[in-house]
Amino acid sequence: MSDMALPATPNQPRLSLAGHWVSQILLPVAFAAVVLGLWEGLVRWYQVPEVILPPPSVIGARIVSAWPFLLQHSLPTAIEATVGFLIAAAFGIVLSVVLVYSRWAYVALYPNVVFFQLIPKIALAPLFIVWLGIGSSSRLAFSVFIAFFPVVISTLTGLNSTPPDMLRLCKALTAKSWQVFLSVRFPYALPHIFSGLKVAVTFAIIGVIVGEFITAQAGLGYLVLFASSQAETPLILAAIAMLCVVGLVLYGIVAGAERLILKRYGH
Amino acid sequence: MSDMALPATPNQPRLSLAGHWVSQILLPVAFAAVVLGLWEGLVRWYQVPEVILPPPSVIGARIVSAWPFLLQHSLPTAIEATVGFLIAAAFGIVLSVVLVYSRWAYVALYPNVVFFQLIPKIALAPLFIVWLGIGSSSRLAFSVFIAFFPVVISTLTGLNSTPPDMLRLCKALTAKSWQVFLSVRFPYALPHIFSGLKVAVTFAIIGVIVGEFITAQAGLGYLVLFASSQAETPLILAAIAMLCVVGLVLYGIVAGAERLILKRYGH
Amino acid sequence: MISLRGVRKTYASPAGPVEAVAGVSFDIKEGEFVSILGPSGCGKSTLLMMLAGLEHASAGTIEVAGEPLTGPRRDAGLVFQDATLLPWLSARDNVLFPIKMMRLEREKYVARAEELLRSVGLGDFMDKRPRELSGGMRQRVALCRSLIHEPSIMLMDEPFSALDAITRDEMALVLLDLWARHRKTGVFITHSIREAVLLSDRVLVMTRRPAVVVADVAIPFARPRDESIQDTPEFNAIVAQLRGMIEHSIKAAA
Amino acid sequence: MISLRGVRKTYASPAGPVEAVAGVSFDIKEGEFVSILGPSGCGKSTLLMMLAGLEHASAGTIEVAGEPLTGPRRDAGLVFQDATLLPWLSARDNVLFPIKMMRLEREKYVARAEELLRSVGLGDFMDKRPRELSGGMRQRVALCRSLIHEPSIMLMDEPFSALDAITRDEMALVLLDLWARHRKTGVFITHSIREAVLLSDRVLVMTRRPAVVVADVAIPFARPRDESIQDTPEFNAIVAQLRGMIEHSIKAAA
Amino acid sequence: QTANIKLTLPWLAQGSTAYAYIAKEMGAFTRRGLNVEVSRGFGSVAAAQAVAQGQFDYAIVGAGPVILAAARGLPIVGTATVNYDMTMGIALREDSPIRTAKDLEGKKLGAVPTSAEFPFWPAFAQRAGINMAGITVVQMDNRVLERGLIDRQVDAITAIGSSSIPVMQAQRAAHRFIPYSSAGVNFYANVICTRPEVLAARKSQAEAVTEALLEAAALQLKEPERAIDMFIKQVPEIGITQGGRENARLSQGLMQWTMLAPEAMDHGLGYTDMAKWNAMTDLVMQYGAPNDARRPAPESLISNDFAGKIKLNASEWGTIRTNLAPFGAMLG
Ligand SMILES: Nc1ncnc2c1ncn2[C@@H]1O[C@H](COP(=O)(O)OP(=O)(O)OP(=O)(O)O)[C@@H](O)[C@H]1O
Ligand SMILES: Nc1ncnc2c1ncn2[C@@H]1O[C@H](COP(=O)(O)OP(=O)(O)OP(=O)(O)O)[C@@H](O)[C@H]1O
Ligand SMILES: [Mg+2]
Ligand SMILES: [Mg+2]
Repeated sequence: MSDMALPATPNQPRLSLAGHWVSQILLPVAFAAVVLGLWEGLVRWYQVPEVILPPPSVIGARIVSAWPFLLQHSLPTAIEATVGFLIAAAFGIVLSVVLVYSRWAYVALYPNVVFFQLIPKIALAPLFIVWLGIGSSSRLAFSVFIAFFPVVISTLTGLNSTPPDMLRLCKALTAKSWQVFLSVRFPYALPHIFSGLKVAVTFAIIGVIVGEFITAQAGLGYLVLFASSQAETPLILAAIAMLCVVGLVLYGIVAGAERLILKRYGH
Repeated sequence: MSDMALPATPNQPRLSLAGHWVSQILLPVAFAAVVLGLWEGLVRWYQVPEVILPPPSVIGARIVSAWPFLLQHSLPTAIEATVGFLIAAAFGIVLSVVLVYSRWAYVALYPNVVFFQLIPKIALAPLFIVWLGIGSSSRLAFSVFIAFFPVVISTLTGLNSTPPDMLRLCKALTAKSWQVFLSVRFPYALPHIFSGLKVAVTFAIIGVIVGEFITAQAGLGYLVLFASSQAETPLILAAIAMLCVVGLVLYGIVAGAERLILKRYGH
Repeated sequence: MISLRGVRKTYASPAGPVEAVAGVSFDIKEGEFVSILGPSGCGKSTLLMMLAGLEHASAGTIEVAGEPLTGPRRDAGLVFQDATLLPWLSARDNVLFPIKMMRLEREKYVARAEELLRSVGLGDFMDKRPRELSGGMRQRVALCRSLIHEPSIMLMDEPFSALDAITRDEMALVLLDLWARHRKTGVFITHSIREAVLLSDRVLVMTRRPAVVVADVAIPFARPRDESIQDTPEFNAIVAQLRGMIEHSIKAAA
Repeated sequence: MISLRGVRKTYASPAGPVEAVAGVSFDIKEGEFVSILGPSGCGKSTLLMMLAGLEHASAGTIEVAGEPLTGPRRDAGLVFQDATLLPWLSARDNVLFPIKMMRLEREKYVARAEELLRSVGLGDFMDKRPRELSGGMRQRVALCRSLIHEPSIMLMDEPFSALDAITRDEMALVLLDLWARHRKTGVFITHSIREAVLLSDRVLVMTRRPAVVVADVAIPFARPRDESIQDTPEFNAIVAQLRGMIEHSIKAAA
Repeated sequence: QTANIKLTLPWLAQGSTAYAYIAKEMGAFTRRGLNVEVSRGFGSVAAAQAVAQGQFDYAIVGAGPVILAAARGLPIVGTATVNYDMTMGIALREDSPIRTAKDLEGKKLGAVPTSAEFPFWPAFAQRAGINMAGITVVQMDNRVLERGLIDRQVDAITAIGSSSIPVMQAQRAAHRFIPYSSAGVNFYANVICTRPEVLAARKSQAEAVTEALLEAAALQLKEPERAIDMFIKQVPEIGITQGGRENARLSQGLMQWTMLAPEAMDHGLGYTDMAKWNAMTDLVMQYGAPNDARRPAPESLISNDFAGKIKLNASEWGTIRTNLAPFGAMLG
């Protein structure tokens, strides 16, 4: 272990010490490259069959050769995940607002929300198909179902984190409930809401993929399943790589929106 | 909307106002009871077939009649989830410690950890079976794989949240690295570590169940799938209910340990 | 004129009722600046909230100009320990925040807001966000905000406690100056005896919880005042007298 | 005796180098209590860290008893603004924490720890955890902790800034008393002019960043001192003089 | 005007059910004024349920699930049988020491519980005289079933031959197959079905759908290579996977091998032998159905009203038999 260093700010240890962006971007990329290189080398050396684990170069070649196809199947996945995320976000935020403004609803519902947050919801996926059929509605519903709870929990935390003195001030000024909500509570909650939304977007994708495994005729989850049925591991991994890209793009959009909005709202 | 109320502490809105534990326990339970009652009533009124959605009473009866059976299948799931969780926790904490004490490892690895945290790892589940076979080792590995990342991320946050002045004091006292770690950094990190562990335990269960969906000879995931093959929806729901119980028990154990240890460590 | 007669406040808490204020009676005259001194947790903030109409007294009456106070008073300006500015609004918009909340016409108040900011030395900072301002500057913005809707009374709950000692001294002078211009009735809660003496016409001393008023000391210095009075023997004599009273009341309670 | 000669400190930051301390030279004699006053962010903490051997000077030398300082000094006792106690240890164990970290034998120091705690009025609180103590009590524990290993120098970085005014005044007296008993060399950073004057043999005044020392004022009051000196004209005269110097240096820099 | 119709398959698009897509490609539906949307399925049992619940108008599923669904009281009815053997059986590695069904005793057997052959494993075991007590059944997902066999994680798997054999071939893993039919456990595959109310209300539409599918099945029999091309046009992902075309060809051939049955050869495509159906019902009632199930009368479940219109002549059947011989060999 190196000597104990003293971080400048508690939450960003020694990144500042590590110096420039070069090392902050180059080093992790280099590390990933080394891992891929090892993978390539070991697979080739031990002649691991392609069905078990193809080397990265084969996966790369498969991505290139199947590119238009991968792109075409990314679209439904991305769209459903986005719609699922948006619905979950809207519902989650609305429910939180209701809970924050209605004490009885809060006491009655909040523990149930936490309960659902804790249970392994993924086991319910097959039932969504039974209930809602095999169309995109069941995938959407499932994706909303699992993305919803993190939004509620973090929005509630956010809406409850307005400084009490600020609320006192508003009350003294005889502000209306909706004014306080729009001008104070909601903007104050934004950082929490966004941290919930970032979790929700990754959950929404997981929901869609699990749904696609079960029902879809298109989409990356379907492609993974289809390639599995043909035992075509390089295509499975190409589709999964694409899935990671879709996931990161959607996450990036939410994180970007967060940056913009939090800049505007000056936190 | 009720009138704007002023919470006493920002994060526990009006629970204090809502008064006694009676309302805090009774109300949510009553709400859940009302939902179940509605479910029962509607299903009976519209004569929804049992394969689609059995009423809670039928599920309850199924739980009773299949009790020894459910219990027997809960065991492997609970054991694998526990072992997976423990391995993920151990690995996660050890990796975090390495990252905190080695600046290069940190810069090289941390972004990759975050990347893995964001991607939909669930799509990789079948490959674990291909790689590690159909035994419990592949389910365990998958469960460790998805439970691992939240532990790393929150342990890192925790280990980096020691007050800098405390570290300065230790440095001035010429304390050894390991002393600082054991007496200061680690105990300070405990609240964060536990919040990571609580996420990890729910993820570990999800991992085992997804693994059981793919291959198993026992376990609640197996039971869900088996019941699906018989279109025995009451048994599916009974198994899922059992799954929730297992999930809550394991979560409760971690939360209980947290309570005990954080009491000891006075946060 | 504000009159408190036998005002009590008991909070319900999980551990049973907490008596925060136990029978307080005093008057505040129009245009008078009154400071309240007292140990931590003795009920000072509670008293201020009752004066603002934000908490109801459990017993006793509070009358403003002969009328009993029943709900929030719109004609009060509040200042808290943390400036509680909205981080996403400019200094100007923060000052205008009460106008928005009271649904008044913004245009009529913009000039006044800017005038107020200039008077506290923030003429060049009107478009800055709170995080671009120092702690003292933020608290100046909060002072301006409390005055924007021309309240008849300013209620200040330890407004300078979070500031460092030097800034705190500066802020006392800023407040002295603001008060000299606007002459609102003022109620000022503080832990600092010197600050209380420098600013006030009268200083009330409260005991530990449940609070009662144990001393009501008139401060005889002429207005306008400036910092120099702090170095006079009279000033230090009053400070010493008040310190004695506080220590006595703490010991008596223990 | 500690000698600083032309001490500078420049930090590397993403936005380029930040010069925190720009050429400081002064001496501190054995057993002397020196306060350092200066505006926020001027480099006071940096200077203290250099005195503790926790930061290296970018230029210039720091010598302790004629030896250049090269690494952390084990014979320094540190006190910070927040008490930085370990929340899970009792007051006694917190005081003994340095013993543990220095790998010394605990048994030899338990009696001393209890003695120290009693001397600051915490005889009945030795088994309490920090959260069961008030802010002032916590800071007393931190003071005891800084003395447990019999350091030759106490380095205090605004130890009372986070406390309310009344507690703060109390704490100054506690420190005065502790110092009278132990007579360590002391370096005390504060924003409060009165506190500095009450406690110190000498007060150094620093400018805005990059910091240089612009005044070095001896405080002539005899020891042992008590609070009563605060009400003397001499005391207030020195306070007024220092305030003038600080205001002057701030204006000169602006 | 054209009617919009939703049709579901039992599983992913495969050569064995390719005629649904081929019917689209050759215009057999549009010619009859039908606009059919073909969906992949997610298991026979689920597909039968989905059609009974009205999520689809028509489905192609095995006879077993049709009877099971009916036994559970779900509204379902068949219009024609396209293929005559589910090709249920036990797949083995070629080098496996297991030669006969009896040799399975004491071994590890992989199975997908949601797949159609799984419920009838006990029936096969009983009729083949296997003592099931010592056999470990490992539940597996479709995605890992064949892999598990090839990697020797299990000694044998219960499988649908037309699905599993192509997957093993694609991995160049030689196999052997013990069909359930060798012990007399035999189920019709690929029954075209719908709900009774649809059949009653839109009889001509049901007939048109059935005919279009059978027409495509006939083309598939006569021109297998062209049929694959047409299939890939409709389902491009078959073409994109490395072994996709070969997989489709194998799956198609294996399923067509089961059409060399007297029902189709003597009576025309789509014909159902009611006696065999009766026997299948018995099997389902004995092994597959839950306790509360009621035996559905064969006549209420299937008829030959729409079957037998498309016939091939003897020389055509001769050529087909020659072409399909290698597939027959694969099925043991
Ligand atoms: N909403 C509440 N419910 C229950 N008890 C309360 C509530 N608000 C305040 N108290 C209690 O009433 C007492 C007085 O509180 P208050 O805030 O008025 O004191 P204070 O004099 O302003 O203290 P400080 O100097 O620390 O600001 C305290 O013991 C506090 O815990
Ligand atoms: N590790 C560091 N890296 C870069 N800059 C630093 C670092 N530590 C301090 N600084 C900068 O050096 C300057 C002096 O900081 P320092 O903490 O010594 O000031 P200070 O006088 O103690 O201020 P305060 O009164 O607020 O405690 C500041 O501008 C600060 O931002
Ligand atoms: Mg208060
Ligand atoms: Mg400092």
